[in-house]
Amino acid sequence: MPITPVIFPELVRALIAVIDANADAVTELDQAIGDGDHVFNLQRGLQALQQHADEIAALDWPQAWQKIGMTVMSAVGGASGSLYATLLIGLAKSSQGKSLNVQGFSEALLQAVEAVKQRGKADVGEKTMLDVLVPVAQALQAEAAANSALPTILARLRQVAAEGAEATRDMVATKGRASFLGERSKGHVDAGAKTAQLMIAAIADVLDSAAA
Amino acid sequence: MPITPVIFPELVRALIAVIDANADAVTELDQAIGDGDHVFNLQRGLQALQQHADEIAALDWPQAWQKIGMTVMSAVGGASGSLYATLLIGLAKSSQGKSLNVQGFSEALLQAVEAVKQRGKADVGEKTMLDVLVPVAQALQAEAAANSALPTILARLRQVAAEGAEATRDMVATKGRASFLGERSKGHVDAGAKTAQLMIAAIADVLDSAAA
Amino acid sequence: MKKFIDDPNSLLDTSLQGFAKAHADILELNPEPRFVYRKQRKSGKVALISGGGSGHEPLHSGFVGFGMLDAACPGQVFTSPTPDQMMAAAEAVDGGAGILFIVKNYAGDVMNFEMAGEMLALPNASVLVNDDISLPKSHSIGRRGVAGTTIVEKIVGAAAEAGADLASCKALGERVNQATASLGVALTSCTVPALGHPTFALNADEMEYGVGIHGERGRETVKLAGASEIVAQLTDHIAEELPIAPGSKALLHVNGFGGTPLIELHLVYELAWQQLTRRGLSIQRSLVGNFTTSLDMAGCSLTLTLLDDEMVAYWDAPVNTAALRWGC
Amino acid sequence: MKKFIDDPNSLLDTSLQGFAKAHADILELNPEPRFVYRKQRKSGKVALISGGGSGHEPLHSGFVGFGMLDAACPGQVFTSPTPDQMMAAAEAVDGGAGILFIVKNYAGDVMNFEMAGEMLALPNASVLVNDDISLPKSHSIGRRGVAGTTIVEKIVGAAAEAGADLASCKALGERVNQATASLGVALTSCTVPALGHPTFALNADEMEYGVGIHGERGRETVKLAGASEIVAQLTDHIAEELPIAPGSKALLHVNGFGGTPLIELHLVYELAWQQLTRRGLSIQRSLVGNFTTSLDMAGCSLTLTLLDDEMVAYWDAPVNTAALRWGC
Ligand SMILES: Nc1ncnc2c1ncn2[C@@H]1O[C@H](COP(=O)(O)OP(=O)(O)O)[C@@H](O)[C@H]1O
Ligand SMILES: Nc1ncnc2c1ncn2[C@@H]1O[C@H](COP(=O)(O)OP(=O)(O)O)[C@@H](O)[C@H]1O
Ligand SMILES: [Mg+2]
Ligand SMILES: [Mg+2]
Ligand SMILES: [Mg+2]
Ligand SMILES: [Mg+2]
Repeated sequence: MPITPVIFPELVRALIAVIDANADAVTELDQAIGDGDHVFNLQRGLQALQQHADEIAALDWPQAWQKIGMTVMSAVGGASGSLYATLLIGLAKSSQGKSLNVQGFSEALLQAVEAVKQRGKADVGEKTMLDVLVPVAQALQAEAAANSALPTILARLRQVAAEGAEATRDMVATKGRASFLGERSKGHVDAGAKTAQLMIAAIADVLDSAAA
Repeated sequence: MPITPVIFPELVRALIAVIDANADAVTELDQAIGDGDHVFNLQRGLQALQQHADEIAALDWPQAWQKIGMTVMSAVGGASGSLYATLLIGLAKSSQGKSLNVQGFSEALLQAVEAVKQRGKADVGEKTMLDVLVPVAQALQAEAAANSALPTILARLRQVAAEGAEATRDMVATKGRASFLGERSKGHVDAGAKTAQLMIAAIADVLDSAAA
Repeated sequence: MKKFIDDPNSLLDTSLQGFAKAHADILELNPEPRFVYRKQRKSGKVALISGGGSGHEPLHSGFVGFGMLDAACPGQVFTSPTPDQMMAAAEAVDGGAGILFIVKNYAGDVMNFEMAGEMLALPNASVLVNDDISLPKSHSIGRRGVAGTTIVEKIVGAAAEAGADLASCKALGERVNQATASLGVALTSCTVPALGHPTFALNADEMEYGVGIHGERGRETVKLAGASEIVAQLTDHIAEELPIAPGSKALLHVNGFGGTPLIELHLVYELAWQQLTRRGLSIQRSLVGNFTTSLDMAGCSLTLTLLDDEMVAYWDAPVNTAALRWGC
Repeated sequence: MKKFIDDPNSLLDTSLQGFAKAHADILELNPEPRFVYRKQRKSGKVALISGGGSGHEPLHSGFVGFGMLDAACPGQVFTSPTPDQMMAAAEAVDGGAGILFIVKNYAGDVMNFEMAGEMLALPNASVLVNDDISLPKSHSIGRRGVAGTTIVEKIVGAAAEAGADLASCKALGERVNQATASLGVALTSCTVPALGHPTFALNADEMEYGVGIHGERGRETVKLAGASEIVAQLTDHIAEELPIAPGSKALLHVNGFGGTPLIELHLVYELAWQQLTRRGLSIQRSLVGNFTTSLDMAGCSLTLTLLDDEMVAYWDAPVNTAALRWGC
């Protein structure tokens, strides 16, 4: 049974729930080495998405991603706003005309993550959300190539995301606000990596139950 | 042996010492119900007097008081600056042509205190330095009339001053900054009354030893 | 104490030197006795002089210049200046048409300006500003002068510039003062440099309602409330004081005490505008910012001036000072 | 949290409404998407647009008006605005000669302005301001834009008003940016309204040296020092960055972060003036006050711009904005 944007309202609810539940912890991270607004930025974006959720549920994936991306772009602001907008608008572009099975989606995602790298002039190892997004996209591609079952794939993505977020702890930030602190940025998980991980896990949970 | 302005440098040293020694306690009082600058105001005035002390020592009393008053007027500022300037310039005026025995001085002082009342549009019972100055001037007059010996007079003035200052504790201020607090001004001794008392006691000490 | 300072005793003089350098096009500093005075003077003009304790900047030295004050006499922090400053300033800026002292109603200021006026050999008068309504009109020493001072100084400054004589300037100043009411709240006290710690402590959920501008306690300590509630109370109290009729024209001044950001002051302005407009008032002019400060105190005051046409014209007239400038 | 606020979510919009009312003679507010724009526009003129997170007021909305910005796009507190704001602002103020975005170098600002520039159907360019020398030139994402932004916006604003084309405006902006170096210290952090408590804590005897404008920690935490010592360090570091020759002309800008009183800022100005003059610099223009703030943060920065004659002329040119006004 293919997953369509009909699932979007449920996804947004799950994302809102996971960000709200972890708000204080994430804010503490962004305050320690950033400016403390990351959670509010995401919450603003997710609220905006919730307002458009039904409308989005009626679209096909490329159209849905475009609409999600534009909504995020206009609601979030900050570094994470432009990066997630780039990711989602990138997905709209790269999924155009592709058959959206796991294989097709994983290719589209890799391209979209590539767009994020370019927008942020960043790559893995710089203590950003890319330390989660890049390994997750790569793992998805590997699992798709291996034709793994959905639950296996999702379990793997959860794990890779968690490892990616945790790996940022000992990194010295070279991108984003935390880079201003140089060596002082060490010892804290990156807020954007953490929320990327939380959202990926939440999405995986929704897809798990949808498939079950 | 008549007391001449030759004693002035010693008086100023004693005043500086007593204000410095009580600076924190008085500042606390002026902070509680005023604005906390009273000690600094007096210190500025006393420093200025110290600079002119030798010059003043060479004058006669009316000239000395005029010079002291003008120096205080230009150095202190605030309510206490204009009031002490008025007192001292008042003394210069009211002592003119008087023979400055205890009797003559007590009359001059009463007139000068009258000028302070007019300048401040205030009287005893309003929780100000007048609650010390007025009873002290009155006590001096009474002792002068009774022909008391100097040590007796000075002891009486010390006592009256201490009572006057202490009496301000339970008053509601109706003049000066403390009046803005209305009932909230109760429970604290007035800073200006306290310093008036301290300075009178210090002057009495100097005169006691001078006479001894 | 978290301040940029070397020594509390030299703070004022060094700061005034910097101020005079930064605004050398419009004013000069006389270091001893201390006063700041207008560079371009005009003979035949009433000379306006104000002054008061320092720590309220830009008041008053920031208002020296064309169309406003001729001189300002800064005292030590929160301490009124001395008569010799006022007299020397008067002699320096006298234009032959008399001196008008604009004095905030505090015992120290009043008495020191009074002594200066008595000793000065030039014709002089004074306007007493007492716009703070936190105290009853019947208060034993009268109400305090606070942020309304800026309005009085601007309007009378324009009148003097336009050639009004001493009596008219005094009468106009008193009329503006009569038409002006201010009320403020403090969220924190402030730290006087010579003391090095806040004048009083407030709990995190408290504020002082009805404060003056010296970091002292106000009329009462109350629970901290939301901005709308605070502004509703302030505007209610102000509206009780002034004869507001539907269609009355007014100037609304939101004054920050120094530690409150502009984003909040503009929020307060919007809320006050809504409250007052609802009462039928027409807000014709506005001034939002830090003008009459209390060092680093967080808080703000509302000032409302009921305007007549003459006041509007003088408010709009050109002014060129460090802190207020328009029309030239 | 000691703030005048009802709800952190409505703070920005209500505040902007008040700001627009208080300055209705020079600007208008477009509520959705949020931008503030000049009332009197001029066709054939390059349109200057800036923006950034809120909490730095008066930057940037206080610089909208004749001779400076055509529009400002305020983001949430300390959060960059979004591309739709910039695009809508551009369309509103386009004069047919192209759009110049003035962007402070922060990842969020840069990327959001970049997206707007890519999507915008109008010719556009941008100037990146990176005057903060607390980070090495080689820093991985480059230096931050701080208080020097005001200088860039004023000078380029005057050039655009005088008819300079898009390429010249961009080149001039980059030249001013090159000639500008800033460095700041924070004595306290600040409290972001949505958070309700200070971003970081500093001991009573500590300060942050080399800070940005978001209440975050700086290059290093050091012992609090006297003003002279702090200013000497700041001017030393700035002098290492700029090619100061004896007789070089400069503009000295002392910028307060919001919580530091003017009396201290003028003290800092005097001390910096003395330090820099001793190095043979000729301080020709100055700006002292709270222009690029961090909410209620106590602290200040020094900004030095080496001036050429063209820059001086543009700096002196008339400007009529909420926060800077002269010559008109
Ligand atoms: N150049 C970049 N590339 C990738 N991710 C970045 C980049 N800059 C910042 N980020 C991510 O964005 C997060 C911060 O987002 P947010 O707090 O919403 O914005 P801002 O940094 O503008 O306040 C960081 O924790 C980091 O993960
Ligand atoms: N009208 C007045 N008459 C008499 N004494 C007064 C009057 N006003 C104030 N004082 C005295 O002055 C003292 C305050 O002096 P000071 O702190 O130096 O000046 P300021 O009140 O201007 O800060 C008060 O404690 C009180 O004793
Ligand atoms: Mg952030
Ligand atoms: Mg006092
Ligand atoms: Mg005082
Ligand atoms: Mg941010």
